[in-house]
Amino acid sequence: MELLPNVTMNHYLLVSVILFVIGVAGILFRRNAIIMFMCVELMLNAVNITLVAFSKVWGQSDAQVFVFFIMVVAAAEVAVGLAILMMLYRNMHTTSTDVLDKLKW
Amino acid sequence: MDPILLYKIILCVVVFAVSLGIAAYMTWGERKLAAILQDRVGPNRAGPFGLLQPIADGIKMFMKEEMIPGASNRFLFILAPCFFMLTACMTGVVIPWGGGITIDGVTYPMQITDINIGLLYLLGVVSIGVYGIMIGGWASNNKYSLMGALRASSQMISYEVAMGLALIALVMMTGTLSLGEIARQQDEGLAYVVYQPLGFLIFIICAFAETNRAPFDLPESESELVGGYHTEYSSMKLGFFLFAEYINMFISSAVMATLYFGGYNFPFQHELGLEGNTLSIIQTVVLFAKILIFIFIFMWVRWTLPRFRYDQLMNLGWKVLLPLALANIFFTGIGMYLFGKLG
Amino acid sequence: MEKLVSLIPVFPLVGFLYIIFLGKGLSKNTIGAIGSGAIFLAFITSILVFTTQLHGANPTIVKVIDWITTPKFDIDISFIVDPLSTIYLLFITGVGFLIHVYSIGYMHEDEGFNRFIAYLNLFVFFMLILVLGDSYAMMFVGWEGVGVCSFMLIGFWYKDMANNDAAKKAFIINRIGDLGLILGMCMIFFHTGTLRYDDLFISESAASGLHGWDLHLAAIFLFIGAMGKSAQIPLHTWLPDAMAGPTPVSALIHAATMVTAGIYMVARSSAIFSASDVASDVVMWAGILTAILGATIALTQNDIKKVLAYSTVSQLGLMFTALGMGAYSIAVFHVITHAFFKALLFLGSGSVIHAMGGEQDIRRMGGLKSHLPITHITFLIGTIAISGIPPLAGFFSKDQIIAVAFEENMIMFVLASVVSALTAFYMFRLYFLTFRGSFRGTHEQEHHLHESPKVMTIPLIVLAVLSIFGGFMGFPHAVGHAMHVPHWLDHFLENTVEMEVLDMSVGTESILMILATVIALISMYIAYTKYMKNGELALEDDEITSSTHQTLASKYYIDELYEKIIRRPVDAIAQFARNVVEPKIIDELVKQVSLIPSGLGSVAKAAQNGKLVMYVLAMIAGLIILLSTLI
Amino acid sequence: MLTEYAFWFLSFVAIFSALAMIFSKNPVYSVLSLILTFFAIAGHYFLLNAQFLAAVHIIVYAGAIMVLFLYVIMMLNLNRLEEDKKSTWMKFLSVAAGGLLLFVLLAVVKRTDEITITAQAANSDCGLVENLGKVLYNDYLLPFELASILFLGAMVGAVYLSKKELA
Repeated sequence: MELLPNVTMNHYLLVSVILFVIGVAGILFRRNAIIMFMCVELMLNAVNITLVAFSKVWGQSDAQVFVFFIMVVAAAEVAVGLAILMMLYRNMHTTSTDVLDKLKW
Repeated sequence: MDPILLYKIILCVVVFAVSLGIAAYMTWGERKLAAILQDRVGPNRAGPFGLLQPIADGIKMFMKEEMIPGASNRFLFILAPCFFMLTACMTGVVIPWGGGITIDGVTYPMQITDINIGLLYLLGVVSIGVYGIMIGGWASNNKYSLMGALRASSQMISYEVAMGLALIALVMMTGTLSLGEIARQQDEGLAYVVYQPLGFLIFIICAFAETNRAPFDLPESESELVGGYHTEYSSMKLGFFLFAEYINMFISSAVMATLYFGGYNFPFQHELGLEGNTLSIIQTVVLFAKILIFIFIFMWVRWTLPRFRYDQLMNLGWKVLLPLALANIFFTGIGMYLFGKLG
Repeated sequence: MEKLVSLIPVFPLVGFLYIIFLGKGLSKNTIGAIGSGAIFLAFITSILVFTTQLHGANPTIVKVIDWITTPKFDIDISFIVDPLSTIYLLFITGVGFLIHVYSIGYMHEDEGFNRFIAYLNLFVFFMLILVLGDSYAMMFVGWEGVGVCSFMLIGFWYKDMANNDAAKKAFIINRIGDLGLILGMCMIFFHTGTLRYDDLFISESAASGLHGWDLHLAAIFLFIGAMGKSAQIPLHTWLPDAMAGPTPVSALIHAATMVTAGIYMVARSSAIFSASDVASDVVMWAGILTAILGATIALTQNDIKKVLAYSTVSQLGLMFTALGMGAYSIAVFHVITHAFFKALLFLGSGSVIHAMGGEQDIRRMGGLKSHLPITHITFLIGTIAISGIPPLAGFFSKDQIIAVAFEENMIMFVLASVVSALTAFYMFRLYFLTFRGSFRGTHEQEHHLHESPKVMTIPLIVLAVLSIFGGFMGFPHAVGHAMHVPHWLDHFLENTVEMEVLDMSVGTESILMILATVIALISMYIAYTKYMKNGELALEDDEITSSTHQTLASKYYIDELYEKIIRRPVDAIAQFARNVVEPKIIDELVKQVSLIPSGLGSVAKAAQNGKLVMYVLAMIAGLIILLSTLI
Repeated sequence: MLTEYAFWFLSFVAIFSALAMIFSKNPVYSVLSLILTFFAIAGHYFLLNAQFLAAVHIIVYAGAIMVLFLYVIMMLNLNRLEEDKKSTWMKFLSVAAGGLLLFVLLAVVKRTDEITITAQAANSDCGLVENLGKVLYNDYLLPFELASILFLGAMVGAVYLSKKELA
């Protein structure tokens, strides 16, 4: 299971897990929608690392295709998400999720 | 030491040095050309024909007082020009500067690295080049600078799309992303500009926009934004910004020459009876001649055409070049379906 | 050629869809042309299909697509082509076409013209499905379809509440009949495992699963269905009310085609009915009672369409009498001739109403002969035909029913003769009061009187010709045998329906024929003396003194009876349900139940506090739980 | 050897700059840190022989997505974000949740030691453009087309959302 000399699959999983948890922690600690958004991107990328590593393990391209699609979705998400944030800021003059809770129930 | 590694290091240094040298003398060329177009004399004091002028300018830049605005973000303020310069210099590594050089019976390609995703590398480096401008403009804490930075970022992102799509049509024909391979293909066949005239047109327009040259120099338009993103810069940091722009111009000329005009190849090169290193050296000279022609076009356009308005710029990018590039892909596909793959 | 049959229903369906969905901007003439053109194409196709059956019965099943497929049984959408269905095809599309053409003129000023033509097309479509379907299931589709169309057309002028009531009445009474039909179908299916005619009747094996009281019950249930559709006692009350619809509807649906669906069904099931003597007796008695009831009520009616409606009830009764006596082909014969002259009479009455500006009361008419010459002639032909005066169509079919009755059952013979006499009387009463004498309407109406346009009179003429010569398709057996004129219809149908072979000498039959003619002529003469010579008029409602007359004029108080014994109790139950069950029990229950989700919701609502962090925490908690199963 | 060091270096950069991203008060620093993380991740891709993906990663994430973030932050001028005070209870809960998740994930990763994946006959070329393209356009053609439709929808949505008249 060595992907590189002295580097195993688990090493990559470890890096990925740490990055993922950092992303989760960012979402929990920060209130700013933009930063939270970036944390989501980080989490997606953490997953991407594992996918690419698995692709290497199995010697197949399919996982990389998945990464490709994740990127597509992320890009689309950012385009729409940032547009929404811009509108929110224009109307509410804030991007803090503590204030943006009008749509509950 | 591994001779290949040694060779690569030497080549790196040479390419870097040549890029800087050419960029330096481009400033001289630009002034001279502007003078000619405006019926002036241009620089003529430092050395014959003012040839020493770039050196004098360099010395002046280093000697000037370095000013950093108090309200700026110091770290980013310094980081920005360095980053911009770095990205400008990084692009040179994938360009094939000539045929192989044979030393001690071993042939070395005149290309720092021929990675198989060379074109994507180019696009990637170009796309991160915008950070230098954005960070610099924002860190200055000056509204003109910020305005220039925002203009630069949206302009570069917009034109990158059309540029990438123009390249896709080319890639469809070449079947490879390696610039070395593309240059070699044009040795065997015609230059790709013959098959991709529209793609080339789109590419050169986008190249103008990506290098922030007139008529797309809105990020730094003096008459509107004082100096754009580098309003607050002085001394060599300003020099870096200006210098990087010339390097960018040089590299994009090289890319255009390589992708569309046969790279280092020239017509009837194999009929001359030249061999080995002689041929390679002539090829390199030919490539530089092509690059100089493009640089001349860059300058010619700058001193001829007025600047676009911002909405015109965006309309051109999204409503003209993007559909044209898409149509180009479509027709290229049809052409390839009808006449088969080239090369 | 038989394959063409699947095209026949398509024409009216396409016509219907086209008019409903694309007919908005088209002119009325175009709509009319599309509507009647569709039927005409169906008629042409029907003739082509009919020719395949001319030389010996040649039943064919044409499968279109699967409908219901189960491991146990399949029902296809497929059509049966045999003499019975093709002869129905002919007069449905033929008479239907004429009535469509007539409608173009009759309904021309109506704002719902498009809707009317579209409904007529849809009706023809369903009628064709009913007749062509190769199983009871398919027939049921058509059966319900024509019911719906009948409902829509009776209530066509829906702005008038009375019309809506009549439509509802027709629909509801038909539902009662349909229930009988469904039960009958269920019984058949339960005992034989199939609803397909060819399994049931042609191969015989399946039908043998049905015997004894099962058979009787199944047949009686089927007959209840027929009662509803064909307006037999006690489900006849809807038909006279259905005259609320436009007159072409009365002609097409409530005289010529839909009401004969019951006859079709019984004739189609002739194997079942002839095997069940009980059911046959029920059919016979119900038929003759209906015939007498209808004929007697018709004597006193003053609405031109009501007279014809009760006449239809009475004629249908006669047909069922024939069916009950096992004379299936003769019943079908009478259906056909009846379709001709009853359609003619209705269309003629429509022409009269059209001329009178909507007036339907014969006491306000009279002397229309000179104003409406074509209508008058054709109406007179229809009257003679229905009265059974030779050599017009009605004589042959009715005479054969009476002849069969003479063979089978003397009571039936007497009663049928009475009906025949009454028929001649009330029809001539109608004729004299309407067309002879002097005009009794208002001056304005007299000024307005005019012959109908050609588009209406031509169908009248065609139908009149058919009424004159239509009878020759079934020339009396014995006399025909002697004169070498074959009974074509019997011959045609002999392999399809059970046959009653009349064993009668030429003499007997001739005497019966003469007797019937004489009875009709006497009735006619009585009517003549009463209404022409003596110039008697029908009594106004408040002048009626005789209790018999009153009873007849009030239709034996049957509607009132139903009102008392059925509607009142049902109303009372409904009131109880509305006032007690609904608010006190059901509403309360629902309210109580609704408290549960709203209570749960108020708990869950707290979780939706709008704080993103809480949501993320919940998500992570779920993730942790999910992942901990992997450890 | 070199690749091993490269792995450790890149991992360190990625994690360090990710932490910097969530802890820096200035959102511009956050963005720049995240860009650094992405570069490190792209480096990982290079190490894993997925050059195409690495290049696309740079172009898409660094070249487009993060530029948009930076653009928005600059345009809205969010130099200092107002972070409201959170209750200690909430902080504790967040830390607990994050820590627990890390713990669980690490435990799961630990478990994978026991699961032996027999490495396939290593096809180190699977990250090349040609092979990736073959898989993408043969096996995943429909998702690919759907992704393009998704993009189009996102584009239209973004343009519509940022129209001035809506504000």
